[in-house]
Amino acid sequence: MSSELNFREEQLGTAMKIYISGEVDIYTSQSLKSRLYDVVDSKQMDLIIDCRDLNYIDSTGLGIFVGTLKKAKQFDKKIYLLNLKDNIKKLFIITGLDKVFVIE
Amino acid sequence: MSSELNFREEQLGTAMKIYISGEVDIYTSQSLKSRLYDVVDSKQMDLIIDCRDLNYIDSTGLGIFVGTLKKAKQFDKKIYLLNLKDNIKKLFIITGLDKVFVIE
Amino acid sequence: MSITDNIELILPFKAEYVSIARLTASGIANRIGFDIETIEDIKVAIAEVCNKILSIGSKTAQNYSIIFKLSQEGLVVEFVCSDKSLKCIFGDENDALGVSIITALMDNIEFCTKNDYILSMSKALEGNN
Amino acid sequence: MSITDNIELILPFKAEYVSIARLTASGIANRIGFDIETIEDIKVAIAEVCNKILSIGSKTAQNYSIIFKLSQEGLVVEFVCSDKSLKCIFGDENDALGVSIITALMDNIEFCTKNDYILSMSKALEGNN
Ligand SMILES: Nc1ncnc2c1ncn2[C@@H]1O[C@H](COP(=O)(O)OP(=O)(O)O)[C@@H](O)[C@H]1O
Ligand SMILES: Nc1ncnc2c1ncn2[C@@H]1O[C@H](COP(=O)(O)OP(=O)(O)O)[C@@H](O)[C@H]1O
Repeated sequence: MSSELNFREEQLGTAMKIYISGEVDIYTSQSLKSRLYDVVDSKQMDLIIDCRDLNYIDSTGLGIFVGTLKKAKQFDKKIYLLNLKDNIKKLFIITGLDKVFVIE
Repeated sequence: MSSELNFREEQLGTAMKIYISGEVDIYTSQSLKSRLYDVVDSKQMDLIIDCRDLNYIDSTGLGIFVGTLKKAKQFDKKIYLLNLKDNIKKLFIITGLDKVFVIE
Repeated sequence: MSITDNIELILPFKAEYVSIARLTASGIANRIGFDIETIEDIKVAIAEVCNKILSIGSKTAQNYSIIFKLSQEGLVVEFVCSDKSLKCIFGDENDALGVSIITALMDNIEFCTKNDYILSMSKALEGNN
Repeated sequence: MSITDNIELILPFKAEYVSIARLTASGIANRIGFDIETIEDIKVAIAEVCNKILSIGSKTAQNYSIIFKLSQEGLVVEFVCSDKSLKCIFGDENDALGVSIITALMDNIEFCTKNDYILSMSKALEGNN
Protein backbone atom coordinates (compact mmCIF):
# COMPACT_ATOMS: atom_id res chain seq x y z
CA MET A 1 0.00 0.00 0.00
CA SER A 2 1.53 3.29 -1.02
CA SER A 3 1.83 5.90 1.69
CA GLU A 4 -0.15 9.03 0.91
CA LEU A 5 0.64 11.11 3.98
CA ASN A 6 4.04 11.84 5.48
CA PHE A 7 5.43 13.95 8.32
CA ARG A 8 8.74 15.45 9.25
CA GLU A 9 9.41 17.34 12.46
CA GLU A 10 12.06 19.78 13.54
CA GLN A 11 12.41 21.85 16.70
CA LEU A 12 12.82 25.61 16.13
CA GLY A 13 13.74 27.20 19.46
CA THR A 14 10.55 27.11 21.51
CA ALA A 15 8.33 25.90 18.66
CA MET A 16 7.87 22.61 16.87
CA LYS A 17 7.75 22.72 13.10
CA ILE A 18 5.93 19.92 11.29
CA TYR A 19 6.02 19.37 7.55
CA ILE A 20 2.94 17.57 6.26
CA SER A 21 3.14 16.14 2.76
CA GLY A 22 0.67 14.22 0.67
CA GLU A 23 -3.08 13.93 1.07
CA VAL A 24 -5.19 14.13 4.21
CA ASP A 25 -8.45 12.32 3.68
CA ILE A 26 -10.79 10.10 5.67
CA TYR A 27 -8.36 7.22 5.21
CA THR A 28 -5.10 8.92 6.12
CA SER A 29 -6.48 11.33 8.71
CA GLN A 30 -6.07 9.05 11.71
CA SER A 31 -2.30 9.17 11.35
CA LEU A 32 -2.46 12.99 11.16
CA LYS A 33 -4.60 13.12 14.29
CA SER A 34 -2.36 10.90 16.38
CA ARG A 35 0.76 12.69 15.18
CA LEU A 36 -0.51 16.21 15.87
CA TYR A 37 -2.18 15.36 19.18
CA ASP A 38 0.97 13.56 20.24
CA VAL A 39 3.24 16.48 19.45
CA VAL A 40 0.99 18.96 21.27
CA ASP A 41 0.71 16.73 24.34
CA SER A 42 4.34 15.73 24.60
CA LYS A 43 6.03 18.98 23.58
CA GLN A 44 3.56 21.61 24.79
CA MET A 45 5.08 24.13 22.38
CA ASP A 46 3.78 26.42 19.66
CA LEU A 47 3.15 24.44 16.50
CA ILE A 48 4.24 25.56 13.03
CA ILE A 49 2.62 23.39 10.39
CA ASP A 50 4.27 23.73 7.00
CA CYS A 51 1.84 22.67 4.27
CA ARG A 52 4.01 23.35 1.21
CA ASP A 53 3.71 19.70 0.14
CA LEU A 54 0.16 19.16 1.32
CA ASN A 55 -1.87 18.60 -1.83
CA TYR A 56 -5.28 17.77 -0.48
CA ILE A 57 -7.30 18.04 2.70
CA ASP A 58 -10.94 17.36 3.46
CA SER A 59 -13.25 18.26 6.34
CA THR A 60 -11.88 15.34 8.35
CA GLY A 61 -8.43 16.90 8.21
CA LEU A 62 -9.71 20.40 8.91
CA GLY A 63 -11.52 19.00 11.94
CA ILE A 64 -8.27 17.53 13.18
CA PHE A 65 -6.55 20.91 12.83
CA VAL A 66 -9.39 22.39 14.91
CA GLY A 67 -9.04 19.64 17.50
CA THR A 68 -5.29 20.21 17.64
CA LEU A 69 -5.84 23.91 18.13
CA LYS A 70 -8.19 23.26 21.04
CA LYS A 71 -5.58 21.05 22.66
CA ALA A 72 -2.84 23.62 22.07
CA LYS A 73 -4.94 26.35 23.65
CA GLN A 74 -5.16 24.30 26.84
CA PHE A 75 -1.43 24.81 27.14
CA ASP A 76 -1.70 28.41 25.95
CA LYS A 77 0.09 27.55 22.73
CA LYS A 78 -0.55 28.76 19.18
CA ILE A 79 -0.74 27.05 15.80
CA TYR A 80 0.70 28.66 12.68
CA LEU A 81 -0.11 27.34 9.22
CA LEU A 82 2.52 28.02 6.57
CA ASN A 83 2.57 27.81 2.79
CA LEU A 84 -0.98 26.63 2.19
CA LYS A 85 -1.63 25.84 -1.46
CA ASP A 86 -4.45 27.78 -3.08
CA ASN A 87 -6.89 24.87 -3.16
CA ILE A 88 -6.36 24.31 0.55
CA LYS A 89 -6.46 27.97 1.53
CA LYS A 90 -9.77 28.10 -0.29
CA LEU A 91 -11.21 25.48 2.06
CA PHE A 92 -10.04 27.43 5.12
CA ILE A 93 -11.79 30.51 3.77
CA ILE A 94 -15.00 28.66 2.83
CA THR A 95 -15.26 27.16 6.31
CA GLY A 96 -14.27 30.33 8.14
CA LEU A 97 -11.29 28.55 9.64
CA ASP A 98 -8.99 31.20 8.16
CA LYS A 99 -10.12 33.36 11.10
CA VAL A 100 -9.37 30.65 13.66
CA PHE A 101 -5.81 29.85 12.65
CA VAL A 102 -2.80 32.04 12.08
CA ILE A 103 -2.23 31.52 8.36
CA GLU A 104 1.00 32.87 6.97
CA MET B 1 -13.18 19.40 -23.78
CA SER B 2 -9.51 19.41 -22.89
CA SER B 3 -7.14 18.53 -25.68
CA GLU B 4 -5.10 15.42 -24.92
CA LEU B 5 -3.05 15.19 -28.09
CA ASN B 6 -1.03 17.93 -29.74
CA PHE B 7 1.31 18.23 -32.69
CA ARG B 8 4.02 20.57 -33.82
CA GLU B 9 5.85 20.31 -37.14
CA GLU B 10 9.14 21.65 -38.41
CA GLN B 11 11.01 21.01 -41.63
CA LEU B 12 14.59 19.81 -41.20
CA GLY B 13 16.28 19.89 -44.60
CA THR B 14 14.75 16.98 -46.52
CA ALA B 15 12.87 15.56 -43.54
CA MET B 16 9.77 16.58 -41.61
CA LYS B 17 10.02 16.53 -37.85
CA ILE B 18 6.81 16.11 -35.88
CA TYR B 19 6.55 16.51 -32.14
CA ILE B 20 3.66 14.52 -30.66
CA SER B 21 2.61 15.40 -27.14
CA GLY B 22 -0.08 14.01 -24.87
CA GLU B 23 -1.91 10.72 -25.10
CA VAL B 24 -2.76 8.63 -28.15
CA ASP B 25 -5.73 6.45 -27.40
CA ILE B 26 -8.81 5.20 -29.22
CA TYR B 27 -10.40 8.64 -28.78
CA THR B 28 -7.53 10.86 -29.90
CA SER B 29 -6.05 8.51 -32.49
CA GLN B 30 -8.10 9.77 -35.43
CA SER B 31 -6.38 13.14 -35.24
CA LEU B 32 -2.99 11.39 -35.16
CA LYS B 33 -3.92 9.32 -38.20
CA SER B 34 -5.10 12.23 -40.32
CA ARG B 35 -2.10 14.33 -39.33
CA LEU B 36 0.53 11.69 -40.07
CA TYR B 37 -1.11 10.43 -43.27
CA ASP B 38 -1.46 14.02 -44.39
CA VAL B 39 2.18 14.88 -43.80
CA VAL B 40 3.39 11.74 -45.59
CA ASP B 41 1.11 12.32 -48.57
CA SER B 42 1.71 16.03 -48.96
CA LYS B 43 5.42 16.23 -48.13
CA GLN B 44 6.71 12.85 -49.33
CA MET B 45 9.74 13.25 -47.05
CA ASP B 46 11.39 11.17 -44.36
CA LEU B 47 9.50 11.54 -41.10
CA ILE B 48 11.13 12.15 -37.74
CA ILE B 49 8.62 11.68 -34.97
CA ASP B 50 9.78 13.13 -31.66
CA CYS B 51 7.93 11.44 -28.80
CA ARG B 52 9.59 13.19 -25.86
CA ASP B 53 6.21 14.47 -24.66
CA LEU B 54 4.17 11.46 -25.67
CA ASN B 55 2.97 9.94 -22.41
CA TYR B 56 0.72 7.16 -23.57
CA ILE B 57 -0.02 5.13 -26.66
CA ASP B 58 -2.20 2.09 -27.24
CA SER B 59 -2.47 -0.46 -30.04
CA THR B 60 -4.65 1.94 -32.02
CA GLY B 61 -1.79 4.43 -32.07
CA LEU B 62 0.81 1.77 -32.83
CA GLY B 63 -1.35 0.62 -35.74
CA ILE B 64 -1.39 4.17 -37.08
CA PHE B 65 2.41 4.31 -36.91
CA VAL B 66 2.46 1.06 -38.90
CA GLY B 67 -0.01 2.46 -41.41
CA THR B 68 2.07 5.62 -41.74
CA LEU B 69 5.19 3.55 -42.33
CA LYS B 70 3.45 1.60 -45.11
CA LYS B 71 2.48 4.86 -46.75
CA ALA B 72 5.99 6.28 -46.37
CA LYS B 73 7.51 3.18 -47.95
CA GLN B 74 5.39 3.75 -51.05
CA PHE B 75 7.42 6.93 -51.53
CA ASP B 76 10.63 5.18 -50.45
CA LYS B 77 10.75 7.29 -47.29
CA LYS B 78 11.75 6.29 -43.77
CA ILE B 79 10.28 6.94 -40.33
CA TYR B 80 12.49 7.65 -37.33
CA LEU B 81 11.10 7.56 -33.79
CA LEU B 82 12.96 9.74 -31.29
CA ASN B 83 12.97 9.98 -27.52
CA LEU B 84 10.43 7.27 -26.72
CA LYS B 85 9.62 7.11 -23.03
CA ASP B 86 10.29 3.80 -21.33
CA ASN B 87 6.63 2.82 -21.05
CA ILE B 88 6.16 3.41 -24.77
CA LYS B 89 9.40 1.77 -25.85
CA LYS B 90 8.22 -1.25 -23.87
CA LEU B 91 5.13 -1.51 -26.08
CA PHE B 92 7.23 -1.38 -29.26
CA ILE B 93 9.37 -4.21 -27.90
CA ILE B 94 6.39 -6.30 -26.78
CA THR B 95 4.76 -6.03 -30.18
CA GLY B 96 7.95 -6.52 -32.16
CA LEU B 97 7.53 -3.10 -33.76
CA ASP B 98 10.95 -2.09 -32.45
CA LYS B 99 12.30 -4.12 -35.40
CA VAL B 100 10.04 -2.38 -37.90
CA PHE B 101 10.83 1.24 -37.03
CA VAL B 102 14.12 3.07 -36.68
CA ILE B 103 14.05 3.92 -32.96
CA GLU B 104 16.70 6.33 -31.76
CA MET C 1 -31.55 19.12 -26.01
CA SER C 2 -28.38 17.73 -24.62
CA ILE C 3 -27.36 14.09 -24.54
CA THR C 4 -26.54 12.74 -21.12
CA ASP C 5 -23.96 10.01 -20.59
CA ASN C 6 -23.97 8.12 -17.32
CA ILE C 7 -20.83 6.80 -15.68
CA GLU C 8 -21.22 4.81 -12.49
CA LEU C 9 -18.65 3.95 -9.88
CA ILE C 10 -19.57 1.38 -7.24
CA LEU C 11 -17.39 1.37 -4.14
CA PRO C 12 -17.24 -0.69 -0.94
CA PHE C 13 -18.02 1.07 2.36
CA LYS C 14 -14.33 1.58 3.09
CA ALA C 15 -12.37 4.74 3.69
CA GLU C 16 -9.41 3.58 1.60
CA TYR C 17 -11.46 3.80 -1.60
CA VAL C 18 -12.57 7.41 -1.35
CA SER C 19 -9.35 8.29 -3.16
CA ILE C 20 -10.64 6.24 -6.12
CA ALA C 21 -13.83 8.31 -6.13
CA ARG C 22 -11.71 11.48 -6.17
CA LEU C 23 -9.55 10.27 -9.03
CA THR C 24 -12.47 9.07 -11.15
CA ALA C 25 -14.32 12.32 -10.46
CA SER C 26 -11.28 14.32 -11.60
CA GLY C 27 -11.08 12.37 -14.82
CA ILE C 28 -14.76 12.83 -15.55
CA ALA C 29 -14.75 16.54 -14.73
CA ASN C 30 -11.70 16.96 -16.94
CA ARG C 31 -13.39 15.05 -19.75
CA ILE C 32 -16.44 17.32 -19.56
CA GLY C 33 -14.16 20.31 -19.91
CA PHE C 34 -14.15 21.97 -16.50
CA ASP C 35 -11.10 24.08 -15.66
CA ILE C 36 -8.53 22.84 -13.16
CA GLU C 37 -9.92 24.75 -10.20
CA THR C 38 -13.45 23.51 -10.81
CA ILE C 39 -12.21 19.94 -11.25
CA GLU C 40 -10.62 20.25 -7.80
CA ASP C 41 -13.87 21.67 -6.37
CA ILE C 42 -15.96 18.80 -7.74
CA LYS C 43 -13.46 16.28 -6.42
CA VAL C 44 -13.53 17.79 -2.94
CA ALA C 45 -17.33 17.98 -2.81
CA ILE C 46 -17.72 14.36 -3.89
CA ALA C 47 -15.22 13.21 -1.29
CA GLU C 48 -17.17 15.04 1.43
CA VAL C 49 -20.33 13.12 0.56
CA CYS C 50 -18.41 9.82 0.46
CA ASN C 51 -16.93 10.61 3.88
CA LYS C 52 -20.35 11.17 5.34
CA ILE C 53 -21.81 8.02 3.81
CA LEU C 54 -18.89 6.05 5.26
CA SER C 55 -19.17 7.67 8.67
CA ILE C 56 -22.82 6.58 8.89
CA GLY C 57 -22.18 3.19 7.34
CA SER C 58 -24.80 0.60 6.56
CA LYS C 59 -26.03 -2.53 8.28
CA THR C 60 -27.33 -4.03 5.05
CA ALA C 61 -25.32 -2.69 2.11
CA GLN C 62 -21.74 -3.60 1.20
CA ASN C 63 -21.31 -0.79 -1.25
CA TYR C 64 -22.63 2.48 -2.54
CA SER C 65 -22.70 3.98 -5.95
CA ILE C 66 -21.73 7.33 -7.44
CA ILE C 67 -23.54 8.11 -10.68
CA PHE C 68 -22.00 10.83 -12.83
CA LYS C 69 -24.37 12.34 -15.38
CA LEU C 70 -22.37 14.13 -18.04
CA SER C 71 -23.83 16.55 -20.52
CA GLN C 72 -22.91 19.71 -22.35
CA GLU C 73 -24.56 21.63 -19.53
CA GLY C 74 -22.21 20.14 -16.97
CA LEU C 75 -22.22 17.43 -14.36
CA VAL C 76 -24.85 15.99 -12.04
CA VAL C 77 -23.63 13.59 -9.36
CA GLU C 78 -25.98 11.22 -7.58
CA PHE C 79 -25.12 9.01 -4.64
CA VAL C 80 -27.13 5.80 -4.45
CA CYS C 81 -27.28 2.90 -2.04
CA SER C 82 -29.51 -0.15 -1.70
CA ASP C 83 -29.79 0.76 2.00
CA LYS C 84 -32.74 3.13 1.88
CA SER C 85 -32.19 4.22 5.48
CA LEU C 86 -29.43 6.45 4.10
CA LYS C 87 -31.45 9.63 3.67
CA CYS C 88 -30.85 13.21 4.77
CA ILE C 89 -27.38 12.13 5.75
CA PHE C 90 -26.13 15.59 6.66
CA GLY C 91 -27.47 17.44 9.66
CA ASP C 92 -25.69 16.82 12.92
CA GLU C 93 -23.35 19.46 14.32
CA ASN C 94 -20.18 17.68 13.20
CA ASP C 95 -21.29 18.14 9.62
CA ALA C 96 -20.81 21.90 9.61
CA LEU C 97 -17.42 21.80 7.89
CA GLY C 98 -18.48 19.28 5.26
CA VAL C 99 -21.76 21.02 4.52
CA SER C 100 -20.15 24.43 4.16
CA ILE C 101 -17.60 22.97 1.75
CA ILE C 102 -20.15 21.17 -0.43
CA THR C 103 -22.46 24.18 -0.46
CA ALA C 104 -19.71 26.55 -1.47
CA LEU C 105 -18.23 24.36 -4.17
CA MET C 106 -21.28 23.00 -5.99
CA ASP C 107 -24.10 24.86 -7.73
CA ASN C 108 -27.11 22.92 -6.52
CA ILE C 109 -27.35 20.30 -3.82
CA GLU C 110 -30.38 18.21 -2.91
CA PHE C 111 -29.49 17.18 0.62
CA CYS C 112 -32.83 15.60 1.46
CA THR C 113 -34.68 14.03 -1.40
CA LYS C 114 -37.76 11.92 -1.95
CA ASN C 115 -36.02 10.33 -4.93
CA ASP C 116 -34.16 7.07 -5.01
CA TYR C 117 -30.78 8.61 -4.48
CA ILE C 118 -29.22 9.65 -1.19
CA LEU C 119 -28.06 13.03 -2.40
CA SER C 120 -27.70 14.82 -5.71
CA MET C 121 -25.51 17.73 -6.62
CA SER C 122 -24.62 19.55 -9.80
CA LYS C 123 -22.08 21.84 -11.39
CA ALA C 124 -22.79 23.83 -14.52
CA LEU C 125 -20.15 23.96 -17.23
CA GLU C 126 -20.39 27.64 -18.09
CA GLY C 127 -20.57 30.23 -15.35
CA ASN C 128 -21.90 29.65 -11.84
CA ASN C 129 -25.59 29.84 -12.42
CA MET D 1 -7.84 -16.49 3.10
CA SER D 2 -7.83 -13.07 1.61
CA ILE D 3 -10.69 -10.59 1.58
CA THR D 4 -11.73 -9.39 -1.85
CA ASP D 5 -13.17 -5.93 -2.39
CA ASN D 6 -15.03 -5.24 -5.60
CA ILE D 7 -15.01 -1.89 -7.33
CA GLU D 8 -17.13 -1.50 -10.44
CA LEU D 9 -16.96 1.12 -13.15
CA ILE D 10 -19.80 1.29 -15.66
CA LEU D 11 -19.03 3.17 -18.87
CA PRO D 12 -20.97 4.08 -22.01
CA PHE D 13 -19.87 2.52 -25.30
CA LYS D 14 -17.90 5.62 -26.23
CA ALA D 15 -14.23 6.08 -27.02
CA GLU D 16 -13.95 9.29 -25.03
CA TYR D 17 -14.46 7.44 -21.75
CA VAL D 18 -11.66 4.91 -22.06
CA SER D 19 -9.43 7.52 -20.43
CA ILE D 20 -11.68 7.30 -17.36
CA ALA D 21 -11.13 3.54 -17.26
CA ARG D 22 -7.40 4.12 -17.41
CA LEU D 23 -7.45 6.68 -14.62
CA THR D 24 -9.65 4.60 -12.33
CA ALA D 25 -7.51 1.54 -13.04
CA SER D 26 -4.37 3.48 -12.10
CA GLY D 27 -5.90 4.58 -8.82
CA ILE D 28 -6.99 1.07 -7.95
CA ALA D 29 -3.66 -0.51 -8.89
CA ASN D 30 -1.88 2.14 -6.83
CA ARG D 31 -4.19 1.49 -3.88
CA ILE D 32 -3.43 -2.23 -4.01
CA GLY D 33 0.26 -1.40 -3.84
CA PHE D 34 1.60 -2.19 -7.31
CA ASP D 35 4.75 -0.35 -8.35
CA ILE D 36 4.57 2.44 -10.92
CA GLU D 37 5.60 0.29 -13.88
CA THR D 38 3.02 -2.37 -13.08
CA ILE D 39 0.33 0.28 -12.58
CA GLU D 40 1.11 1.47 -16.10
CA ASP D 41 0.97 -2.10 -17.43
CA ILE D 42 -2.44 -2.75 -15.88
CA LYS D 43 -3.75 0.54 -17.23
CA VAL D 44 -2.57 -0.26 -20.75
CA ALA D 45 -3.99 -3.80 -20.72
CA ILE D 46 -7.39 -2.60 -19.50
CA ALA D 47 -7.52 0.07 -22.19
CA GLU D 48 -6.81 -2.54 -24.87
CA VAL D 49 -9.82 -4.57 -23.79
CA CYS D 50 -12.01 -1.45 -23.67
CA ASN D 51 -10.84 -0.53 -27.19
CA LYS D 52 -11.82 -3.91 -28.50
CA ILE D 53 -15.22 -3.87 -26.80
CA LEU D 54 -15.86 -0.44 -28.33
CA SER D 55 -14.67 -1.47 -31.77
CA ILE D 56 -17.19 -4.33 -31.77
CA GLY D 57 -19.93 -2.27 -30.15
CA SER D 58 -23.35 -3.55 -29.16
CA LYS D 59 -26.78 -3.40 -30.70
CA THR D 60 -28.54 -3.87 -27.38
CA ALA D 61 -26.34 -2.53 -24.59
CA GLN D 62 -25.62 1.13 -23.84
CA ASN D 63 -22.77 0.44 -21.49
CA TYR D 64 -20.29 -2.10 -20.24
CA SER D 65 -18.79 -2.70 -16.87
CA ILE D 66 -15.28 -3.16 -15.53
CA ILE D 67 -15.18 -5.05 -12.25
CA PHE D 68 -11.97 -4.72 -10.25
CA LYS D 69 -11.48 -7.45 -7.64
CA LEU D 70 -8.89 -6.30 -5.14
CA SER D 71 -7.17 -8.57 -2.67
CA GLN D 72 -3.83 -9.02 -0.98
CA GLU D 73 -2.90 -11.40 -3.79
CA GLY D 74 -3.41 -8.71 -6.40
CA LEU D 75 -6.00 -7.67 -8.91
CA VAL D 76 -8.52 -9.51 -11.07
CA VAL D 77 -10.31 -7.46 -13.71
CA GLU D 78 -13.53 -8.67 -15.31
CA PHE D 79 -15.32 -7.04 -18.22
CA VAL D 80 -19.06 -7.51 -18.21
CA CYS D 81 -21.89 -6.51 -20.53
CA SER D 82 -25.59 -7.27 -20.68
CA ASP D 83 -25.05 -8.01 -24.37
CA LYS D 84 -24.12 -11.68 -24.19
CA SER D 85 -23.08 -11.75 -27.84
CA LEU D 86 -19.85 -10.14 -26.67
CA LYS D 87 -17.78 -13.30 -26.25
CA CYS D 88 -14.33 -14.29 -27.49
CA ILE D 89 -13.92 -10.72 -28.61
CA PHE D 90 -10.30 -11.05 -29.69
CA GLY D 91 -9.31 -13.12 -32.65
CA ASP D 92 -9.28 -11.35 -35.98
CA GLU D 93 -5.99 -10.38 -37.58
CA ASN D 94 -6.25 -6.72 -36.57
CA ASP D 95 -6.11 -7.81 -32.94
CA ALA D 96 -2.48 -8.94 -33.08
CA LEU D 97 -1.08 -5.77 -31.52
CA GLY D 98 -3.67 -5.61 -28.75
CA VAL D 99 -3.44 -9.29 -27.93
CA SER D 100 0.34 -9.25 -27.76
CA ILE D 101 0.20 -6.26 -25.41
CA ILE D 102 -2.38 -7.75 -23.06
CA THR D 103 -0.64 -11.11 -23.02
CA ALA D 104 2.73 -9.59 -22.21
CA LEU D 105 1.49 -7.25 -19.50
CA MET D 106 -0.94 -9.39 -17.50
CA ASP D 107 -0.34 -12.68 -15.70
CA ASN D 108 -3.43 -14.63 -16.70
CA ILE D 109 -6.04 -13.82 -19.29
CA GLU D 110 -9.24 -15.72 -20.00
CA PHE D 111 -9.97 -14.59 -23.54
CA CYS D 112 -12.85 -16.99 -24.16
CA THR D 113 -14.90 -17.93 -21.17
CA LYS D 114 -18.09 -19.81 -20.41
CA ASN D 115 -18.64 -17.48 -17.47
CA ASP D 116 -20.82 -14.42 -17.35
CA TYR D 117 -18.04 -12.01 -18.10
CA ILE D 118 -16.61 -11.13 -21.52
CA LEU D 119 -13.00 -11.46 -20.46
CA SER D 120 -11.07 -11.79 -17.23
CA MET D 121 -7.46 -11.00 -16.51
CA SER D 122 -5.30 -10.88 -13.43
CA LYS D 123 -2.09 -9.48 -12.05
CA ALA D 124 -0.42 -10.88 -8.94
CA LEU D 125 0.92 -8.45 -6.37
CA GLU D 126 4.23 -10.16 -5.65
CA GLY D 127 6.39 -11.49 -8.46
CA ASN D 128 5.22 -12.53 -11.89
CA ASN D 129 3.86 -15.99 -11.20
N1 LIG E 1 -17.61 23.10 11.67
C1 LIG E 1 -16.77 23.10 12.72
N2 LIG E 1 -16.34 24.28 13.20
C2 LIG E 1 -15.51 24.30 14.22
N3 LIG E 1 -15.04 23.20 14.83
C3 LIG E 1 -15.42 22.01 14.38
C4 LIG E 1 -16.30 21.88 13.31
N4 LIG E 1 -16.49 20.56 13.08
C5 LIG E 1 -15.75 19.91 13.95
N5 LIG E 1 -15.12 20.77 14.77
C6 LIG E 1 -14.21 20.44 15.86
O1 LIG E 1 -13.10 19.78 15.31
C7 LIG E 1 -12.61 18.89 16.27
C8 LIG E 1 -12.44 17.57 15.62
O2 LIG E 1 -11.93 16.80 16.57
P1 LIG E 1 -11.77 15.28 16.28
O3 LIG E 1 -10.70 15.12 15.27
O4 LIG E 1 -13.07 14.65 16.01
O5 LIG E 1 -11.17 14.80 17.68
P2 LIG E 1 -11.76 14.98 19.13
O6 LIG E 1 -13.21 15.38 19.01
O7 LIG E 1 -11.55 13.62 19.70
O8 LIG E 1 -10.88 16.04 19.74
C9 LIG E 1 -13.62 18.82 17.41
O9 LIG E 1 -13.13 19.52 18.49
C10 LIG E 1 -14.86 19.48 16.85
O10 LIG E 1 -15.59 20.17 17.82
N1 LIG F 1 -0.30 -6.60 -35.35
C1 LIG F 1 0.02 -5.86 -36.40
N2 LIG F 1 1.24 -5.97 -36.94
C2 LIG F 1 1.57 -5.25 -38.01
N3 LIG F 1 0.75 -4.36 -38.59
C3 LIG F 1 -0.47 -4.21 -38.08
C4 LIG F 1 -0.90 -4.92 -36.98
N4 LIG F 1 -2.17 -4.51 -36.68
C5 LIG F 1 -2.49 -3.60 -37.57
N5 LIG F 1 -1.47 -3.40 -38.43
C6 LIG F 1 -1.43 -2.48 -39.55
O1 LIG F 1 -1.51 -1.18 -39.02
C7 LIG F 1 -2.18 -0.39 -39.97
C8 LIG F 1 -3.27 0.35 -39.29
O2 LIG F 1 -3.83 1.11 -40.21
P1 LIG F 1 -5.14 1.88 -39.87
O3 LIG F 1 -4.79 2.94 -38.90
O4 LIG F 1 -6.24 0.95 -39.50
O5 LIG F 1 -5.42 2.57 -41.26
P2 LIG F 1 -5.56 1.92 -42.70
O6 LIG F 1 -5.81 0.44 -42.51
O7 LIG F 1 -6.75 2.66 -43.21
O8 LIG F 1 -4.28 2.24 -43.38
C9 LIG F 1 -2.73 -1.29 -41.06
O9 LIG F 1 -1.93 -1.16 -42.19
C10 LIG F 1 -2.60 -2.67 -40.47
O10 LIG F 1 -2.33 -3.65 -41.45
